[in-house]
Amino acid sequence: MTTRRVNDFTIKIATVNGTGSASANTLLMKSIFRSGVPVMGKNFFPSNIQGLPTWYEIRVSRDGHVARSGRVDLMVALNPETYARDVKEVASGGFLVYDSTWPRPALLSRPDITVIGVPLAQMCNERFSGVRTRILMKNICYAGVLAALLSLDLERIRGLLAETYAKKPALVESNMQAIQLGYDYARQHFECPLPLSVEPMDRTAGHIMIDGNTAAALGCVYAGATVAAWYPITPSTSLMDAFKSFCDRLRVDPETGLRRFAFIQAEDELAAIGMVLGASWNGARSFTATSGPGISLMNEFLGLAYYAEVPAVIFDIQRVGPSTGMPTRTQQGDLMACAYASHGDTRHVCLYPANPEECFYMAREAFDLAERLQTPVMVLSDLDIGMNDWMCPDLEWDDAYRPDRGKVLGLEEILKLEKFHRYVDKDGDGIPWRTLPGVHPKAAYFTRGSGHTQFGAYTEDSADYQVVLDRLLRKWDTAKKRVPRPIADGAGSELGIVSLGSSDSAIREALAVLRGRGVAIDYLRVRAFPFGEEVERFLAAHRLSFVVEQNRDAQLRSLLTLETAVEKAKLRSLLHYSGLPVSSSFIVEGVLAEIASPAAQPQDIAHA
Amino acid sequence: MTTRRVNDFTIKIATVNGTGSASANTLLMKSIFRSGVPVMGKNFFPSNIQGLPTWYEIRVSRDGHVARSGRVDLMVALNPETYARDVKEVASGGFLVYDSTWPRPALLSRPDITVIGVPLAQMCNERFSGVRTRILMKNICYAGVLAALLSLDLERIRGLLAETYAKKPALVESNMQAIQLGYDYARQHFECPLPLSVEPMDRTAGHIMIDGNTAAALGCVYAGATVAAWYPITPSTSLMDAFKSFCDRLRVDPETGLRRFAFIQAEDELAAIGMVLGASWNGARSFTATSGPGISLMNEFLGLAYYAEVPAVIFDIQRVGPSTGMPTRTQQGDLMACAYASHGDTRHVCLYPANPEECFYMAREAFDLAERLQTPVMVLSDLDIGMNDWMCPDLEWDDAYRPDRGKVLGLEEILKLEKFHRYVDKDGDGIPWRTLPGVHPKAAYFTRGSGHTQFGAYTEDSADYQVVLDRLLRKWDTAKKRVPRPIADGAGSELGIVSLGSSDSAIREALAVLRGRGVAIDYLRVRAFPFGEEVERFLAAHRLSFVVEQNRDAQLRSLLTLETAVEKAKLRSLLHYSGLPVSSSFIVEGVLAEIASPAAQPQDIAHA
Amino acid sequence: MTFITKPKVAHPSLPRNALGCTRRDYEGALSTLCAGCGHDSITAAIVEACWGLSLEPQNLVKLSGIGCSSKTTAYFVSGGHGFNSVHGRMPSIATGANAANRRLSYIGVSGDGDTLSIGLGQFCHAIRRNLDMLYIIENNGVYGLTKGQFSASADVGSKAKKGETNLQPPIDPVLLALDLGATFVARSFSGDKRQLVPLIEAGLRHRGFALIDVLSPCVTFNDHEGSTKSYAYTREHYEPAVLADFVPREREITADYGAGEASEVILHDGSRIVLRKLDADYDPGDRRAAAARVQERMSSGEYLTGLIYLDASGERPEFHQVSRTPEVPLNSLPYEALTPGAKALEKILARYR
Amino acid sequence: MTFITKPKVAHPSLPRNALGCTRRDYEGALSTLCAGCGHDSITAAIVEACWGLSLEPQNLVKLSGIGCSSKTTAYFVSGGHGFNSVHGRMPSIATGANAANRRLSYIGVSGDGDTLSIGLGQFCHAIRRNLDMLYIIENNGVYGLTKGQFSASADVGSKAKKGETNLQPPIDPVLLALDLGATFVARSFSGDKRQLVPLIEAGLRHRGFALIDVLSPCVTFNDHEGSTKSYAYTREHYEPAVLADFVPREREITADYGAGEASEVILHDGSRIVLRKLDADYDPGDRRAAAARVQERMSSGEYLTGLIYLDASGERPEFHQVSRTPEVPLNSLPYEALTPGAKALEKILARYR
Ligand SMILES: Cc1ncc(C[n+]2csc(CCOP(=O)(O)OP(=O)(O)O)c2C)c(N)n1
Ligand SMILES: Cc1ncc(C[n+]2csc(CCOP(=O)(O)OP(=O)(O)O)c2C)c(N)n1
Ligand code: SF4
Ligand code: SF4
Ligand SMILES: [Mg+2]
Ligand SMILES: [Mg+2]
Repeated sequence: MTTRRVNDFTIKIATVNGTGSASANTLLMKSIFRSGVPVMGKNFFPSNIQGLPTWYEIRVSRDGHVARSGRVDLMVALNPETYARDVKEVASGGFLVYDSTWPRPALLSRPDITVIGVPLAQMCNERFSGVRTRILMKNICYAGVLAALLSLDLERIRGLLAETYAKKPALVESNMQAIQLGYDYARQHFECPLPLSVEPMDRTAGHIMIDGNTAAALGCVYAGATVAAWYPITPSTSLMDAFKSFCDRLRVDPETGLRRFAFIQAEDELAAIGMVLGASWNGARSFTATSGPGISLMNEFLGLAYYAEVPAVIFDIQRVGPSTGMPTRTQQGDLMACAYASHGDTRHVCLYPANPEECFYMAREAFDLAERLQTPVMVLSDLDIGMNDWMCPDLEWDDAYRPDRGKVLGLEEILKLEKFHRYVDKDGDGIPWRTLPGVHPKAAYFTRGSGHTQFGAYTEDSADYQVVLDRLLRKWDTAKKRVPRPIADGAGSELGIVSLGSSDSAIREALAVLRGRGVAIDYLRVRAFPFGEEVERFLAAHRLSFVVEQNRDAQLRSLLTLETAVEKAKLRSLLHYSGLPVSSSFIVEGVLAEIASPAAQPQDIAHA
Repeated sequence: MTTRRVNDFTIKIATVNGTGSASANTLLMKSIFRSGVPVMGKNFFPSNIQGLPTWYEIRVSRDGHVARSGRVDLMVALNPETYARDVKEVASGGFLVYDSTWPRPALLSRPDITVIGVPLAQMCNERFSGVRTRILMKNICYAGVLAALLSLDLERIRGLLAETYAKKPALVESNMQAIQLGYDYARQHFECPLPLSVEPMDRTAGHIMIDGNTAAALGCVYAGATVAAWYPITPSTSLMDAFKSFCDRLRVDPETGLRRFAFIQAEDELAAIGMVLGASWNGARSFTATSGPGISLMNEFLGLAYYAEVPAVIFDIQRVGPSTGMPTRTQQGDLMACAYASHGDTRHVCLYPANPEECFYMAREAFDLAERLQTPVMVLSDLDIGMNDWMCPDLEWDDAYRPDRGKVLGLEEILKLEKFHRYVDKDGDGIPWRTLPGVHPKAAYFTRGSGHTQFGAYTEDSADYQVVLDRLLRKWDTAKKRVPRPIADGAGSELGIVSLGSSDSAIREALAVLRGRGVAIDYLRVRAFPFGEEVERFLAAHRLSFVVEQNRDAQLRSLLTLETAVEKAKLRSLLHYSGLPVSSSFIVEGVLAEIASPAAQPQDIAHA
Repeated sequence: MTFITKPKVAHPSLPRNALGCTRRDYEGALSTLCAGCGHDSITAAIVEACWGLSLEPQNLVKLSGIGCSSKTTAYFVSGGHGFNSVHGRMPSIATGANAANRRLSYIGVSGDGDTLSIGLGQFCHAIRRNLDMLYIIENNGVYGLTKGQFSASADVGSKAKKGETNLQPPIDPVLLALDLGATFVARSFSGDKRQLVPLIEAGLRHRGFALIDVLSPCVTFNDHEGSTKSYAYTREHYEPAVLADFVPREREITADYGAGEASEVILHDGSRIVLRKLDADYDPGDRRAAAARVQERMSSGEYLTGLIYLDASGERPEFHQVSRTPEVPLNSLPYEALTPGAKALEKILARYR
Repeated sequence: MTFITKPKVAHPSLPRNALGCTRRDYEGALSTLCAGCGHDSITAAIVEACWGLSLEPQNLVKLSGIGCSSKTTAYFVSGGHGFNSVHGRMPSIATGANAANRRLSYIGVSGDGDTLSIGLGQFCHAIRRNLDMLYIIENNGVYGLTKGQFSASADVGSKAKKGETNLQPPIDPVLLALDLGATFVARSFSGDKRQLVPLIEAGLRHRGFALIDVLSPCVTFNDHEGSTKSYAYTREHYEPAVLADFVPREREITADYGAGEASEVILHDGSRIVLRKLDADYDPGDRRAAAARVQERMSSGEYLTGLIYLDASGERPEFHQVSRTPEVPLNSLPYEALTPGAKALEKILARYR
């Protein structure tokens, strides 16, 4: 028999994309959220438009753990094509719901789980007419089944539907009918609720459920970005869509219909980054969003921006590489590609948000830094953060915020100057002053990616060239002090975990588990490249640090190795690169395996 | 008074480009070479077509040192625009030749050097007519002056001219007239030869003077490359030009005029690498040549080639970055950009030739490796190697050589197979078997940069994806054993120098100097990435290794840090990134400064 | 995407071509496109054409970029090698592949996004090189795979699913190809197999660059009212100008054509294209007139279809003629024909002494 | 390349424009191009035009890619900001810059390599967007800076300095621009300042994308006999079709035109272009006819020059009209006009609960 797991279990729903199950899944997830229970939803969808396997994982966690748990307690197996693997995945003692309209003997192969058959298709075919409607209804009907099995509040579900279909009330009714159908069937045929169930709490107040791309887009709106240029690519597209729709709502003059933003669908990524550079150079806050292939295509322009010192903000919503890879799976595989993008001696400021909340704040930060440092700033999110709904504390905004436009000379300052020199290090921080076109002829300068003196003139002279190149390193040192600081947790253990980005939630859960089992271990989450003082100190203070990241080649470990003083032997990699978000159990097991092994001595393994 | 320096001095000639001095310089350099004296010529030219300062350095070295010495013994200052700096550069006790047609009091500011005025323009204006002819003749006339001052053999010079202008004998005469003019004037007015002079030796037999791009092109011809696709960019253009002209001579059917090669000027670098991949995939040996900006543009395709396992050979003739940088200056600045090109987890085989001789052999090696390993192979030469004339041992060819086409299944093997699977690791070395289009339907497979199983099918499944990604790491391990081994010099010291590519000649001279001064120091020249066993051993065996390279960011040191077990503290950087080839004195001084300093302890300085 | 491989059991009664193959032998993996997608009809037409030509499957090389359209190369002729490259850069892969082996047939399948946005430069330059390949654009006016953004072929005034109206003029691949000197330019509609199949056959046999722009509605993102690339609109505003029947060398012309109704063009391999002009005025051999007519129809919202322009004269050299490469494919030349040998090296070095 | 900065001491007798500036005030750094390079003449024409328009130097933004031609932005109007970007990608820089500040004048200078090879895609898309800028191609048929390779505008049969003959048809930017809907299309010759200067003036004032393709001989690599882009050839095969006089709003039309000889077009800012057609038949307001004429002349080896096509109707919206951005440049909007503020955030968040 299964133990009761109130507010602490994982549901996985296996369907086919393009058939309407997405709304049912969101409905379930949100109704749990609204009952005050922490929840997370992760969507594993195929890179096509219709007809292929797709999964949705809902983790209900009274303790607020929003990473993948690594186990499935209740499987809703609605896709015959994936039955075999779906059945396998259910944890012993777990449950499986399937459409019993057709007999599925294969599903009965697991005596250790409880199989629940509901004739979804049959019920819907009887109740509804029209092929399309029947399919759609079947795919909402299971929400009713789960509502009964997990004891979700039907009224809350109706409320959510009413919000979604505010403009199409008829849809609310038909959907509710389907849900009721499932609900009633389940209650009539099975003991409800299951040992897995949801009981209202109040742990979601002051929180929202939002995806990282939406949050980042909102951050761009609030940062005052006006020129957005991009080329569509999964999983970055929704960031741009969200920016546009926020601006359509918030930045259009109601009287004139004029838009206080420019939104440009470029012909490709080379053009997109070119547009961002042109706009930033000309004094607008400008950004683009892309994914790995786009970063590769932007390499040449990124080098120009670094060397000619043009601000720019680039969101890289990472997906699985190399090459086209798996466009709808997640990875942290572009760390090196972004940090050192382009030929020659280049290096770029990178920010690493861990969740949608940080996407929001770091978007703003990225613009401030880019203008402050006059260099491209890349925000490395990923598909998991960007496209999944995460529970976050409410986003906050201080109306006192004003954009930091960095060292831009205004007309009055220009008039006072005898002569303007673009690349001179007046302030000793490696950051020169810039001017904008259209202000005054005296302030005009010539921007070029070819060799230039500190005065902005073309040069092929070694010394002149080096003056600029060396100053760029001083600017880099300044950057170290300006970028977001890392976040540390725990104190004084000799073991540490170092990580970044979306691995955070899994790590925080793993820490709880490990500490629960008596493993004293600290945690540092790096939030930006270059690394600063605190990263150095953490690494120095720990005998052994596990570097947890989601790629094959230990890219964060590489950056730490190169850009801090740490001895390599003190870094141990835990690498997860399956394309699914890392789970807490992966980390727990990885750490335990290492410290349990007789060779618990640090050793150099680049690819664990 | 100057000491006599027979066959051991450096001449520098300052002129303006597009005025014909290039032929005079080559003439001088070659006539020294033909008198059996080791010599090197380095051209420092501007990135324009006509009218800007240009310098040519000729180092005469009886000991065979072909790096820049770092000193100038005789300056031929013919460009008024650069007089000021040219005068400064002459070593104390040295000489300066200038055109005394006009008074140049500024040139007389150095009492410690001997200034030699020759009225070049005046003499040529008197003797020749026509503006263009006069300029050209003035710029050959100084060759005669130098011939007298250094005691070069006039007959040898005439012989060289006769070879150059075999088809235009009139030019031989007019040029000789100008040379004689200078020669006679010098002998009449100055004591000839100077304490600097050339005396015939026999140290150049069995050697040629060739630039690296020509040698690389020849290597491609001999390797059997048939499809060359490129987009013009300095300093890679001459490689492609040479390939074409060799093929025009050696690969055209005299009867039909048909060409056994395809030479495609692509519309840009993205297209060039695409063409190379298409051709290689289809079974032709194919290559491209480019420089930094081209590498940046090729990033996306390089990732595809890595992941889809398509052979390709790419020559990167490095120039000064970042961005457009200084197109006519040299650097080793693309080491990181090439090693890890493209987003996601990628890594590429790189070869590092040190001189034209190696360009030749490594070109061949690159094709063999690319097909053997089914992956792009990048040959990182640079402007110094590629465009300057180097003295090299005669290139040798073994007619027994046959291209190693790697694991390509032929028709008979295919017929025997039950089924063909593209990405299965049959042999345990990480290298799968491939087939070519047009052979048999059973052997057809689908090449893609998206996620694929080892059987070549599309996948979004974690396990299937990882099987392939993990095998690629096994292939990487195989590559370590297959790439050219490093070259080690010296044994048993506790100090070492590690370097690569064109820094070699300067280092070898520096070693001689250092050892002469009692500094015991070993040397390892890395010739390929990934690094193998021997690199590991060298690093492990030395207490401190100086990493000498020509870039700002210590890119070789970074690669060594990441890809070997060496402790970072054991690596000390000596970085030269002025755009001029590193000189031996830079290295000598760098090493001496370090070992003399009280803090001779290794410390971690990323940017010395 | 090939989660499932189609079973290939040929029913004995299925018709067989000269190689003894049934249509089944020219199929590929199961399509994963949306039900009703125009692209699937084009796939079917390609299968039909390859079968009809009795092409040896291994002699077909299938090339594509990225997009729903570009995926389709996996769905036909599984016996031919496929190269699904990166977005917009298929023409360069095709150029290299063709340079290496001129004996195979090259078919490139691309989308309007893949060709006219990110890939515009490579597309134009492949035409300029007169690369010997058949290039099919599966043109739906949107980016299908990334969920419905306008592509550069979207017409002014056409509405996105989300309601946005396009205000930028379309780039028309047919006009572009005419301007750039393409030697075979056609347009068709995924729903018109009778027109499309012979065009594909002829395009595969044409020596030089053959473009077929196929209007191919995207049922998911661009098949609504107001879209000029919808099934409804396309069916109505579709004006066939010149119908083409393709007759391989091996076959006789069997159809009966009325007097003056049809003219015949002989391709370099002896195959024939029988042209039937629906409008006596139209001359598919006159590049400028063709362009003018296309523009004229376009300005009244019509798509001129059929074999719009053909230059079978062979006067414009194709890529290998320009390169003067031998008939034997470069990838088959023995090494002995490529290496100058050790002796020659001696001579070469003499110049560098 | 600016090793040397030109001394700018204006002689008191030099003529001054409405701003009180002499031509000197519109000059830039000393050119480092080859003596006699066509590009330098174009630079001079730009200086003349900017002076003639009394442009405030700081209101001119100069954009370019890479090449000898692209270097020239450093050689005029040193009081305006310049952005010498990367090879072939200037149009995207221009698009972003223009998006940020619509009030400035944008002049892009490019080469035939920069525009028609590596930059072809961006060039076409800038036209499609009807970006408000003047785009000058300094067209010499070769890659000057990399020493004389053929560019995509080299004519069939033209010979390289090394003797190689080009066999590929040229890509003609004028035809391309006409096809893609450009609203101002002109061609001229670097040696014809009288024709060129008013074209530049008009192009700068035109709202939308103005293209001037200027034949500009490369004396070093492509000025020999047999080159269709040489001074000799260009001078001879140069057919002015429509001469344009440009008259800024602030000025009266002073020249006397014979009856029926000239027609006038009023630009959006009130300036006028007086068109003098050398051939009564020619209609520079008819896009298709213009294209036909260009092609016709081209096939007999002639370059049609002058203002080949002009759409001053303003019917085709330029980039900002499509984007519906306000008159106030985006880069000047105060932050208060951009941030929704803390209160609005509360409401937004409500949707995510
Ligand atoms: C470099 C790069 N940028 C963007 C993408 C994302 N992407 C995939 S397909 C596509 C557009 C496809 O449109 P189209 O070619 O018209 O094909 P369709 O899906 O409409 O058939 C885009 C933008 C990508 N794969 N690679
Ligand atoms: C990415 C890149 N590829 C190649 C080059 C080398 N390059 C510099 S200028 C040029 C061609 C210039 O030709 P064009 O635009 O016609 O200008 P011109 O010199 O003839 O005026 C090339 C290929 C480069 N700078 N960047
Ligand atoms: S999204 Fe459109 S183009 Fe893509 S498969 Fe579906 S119908 Fe076809
Ligand atoms: S090479 Fe040609 S284009 Fe370049 S500056 Fe000289 S003449 Fe002009
Ligand atoms: Mg499309
Ligand atoms: Mg040019």
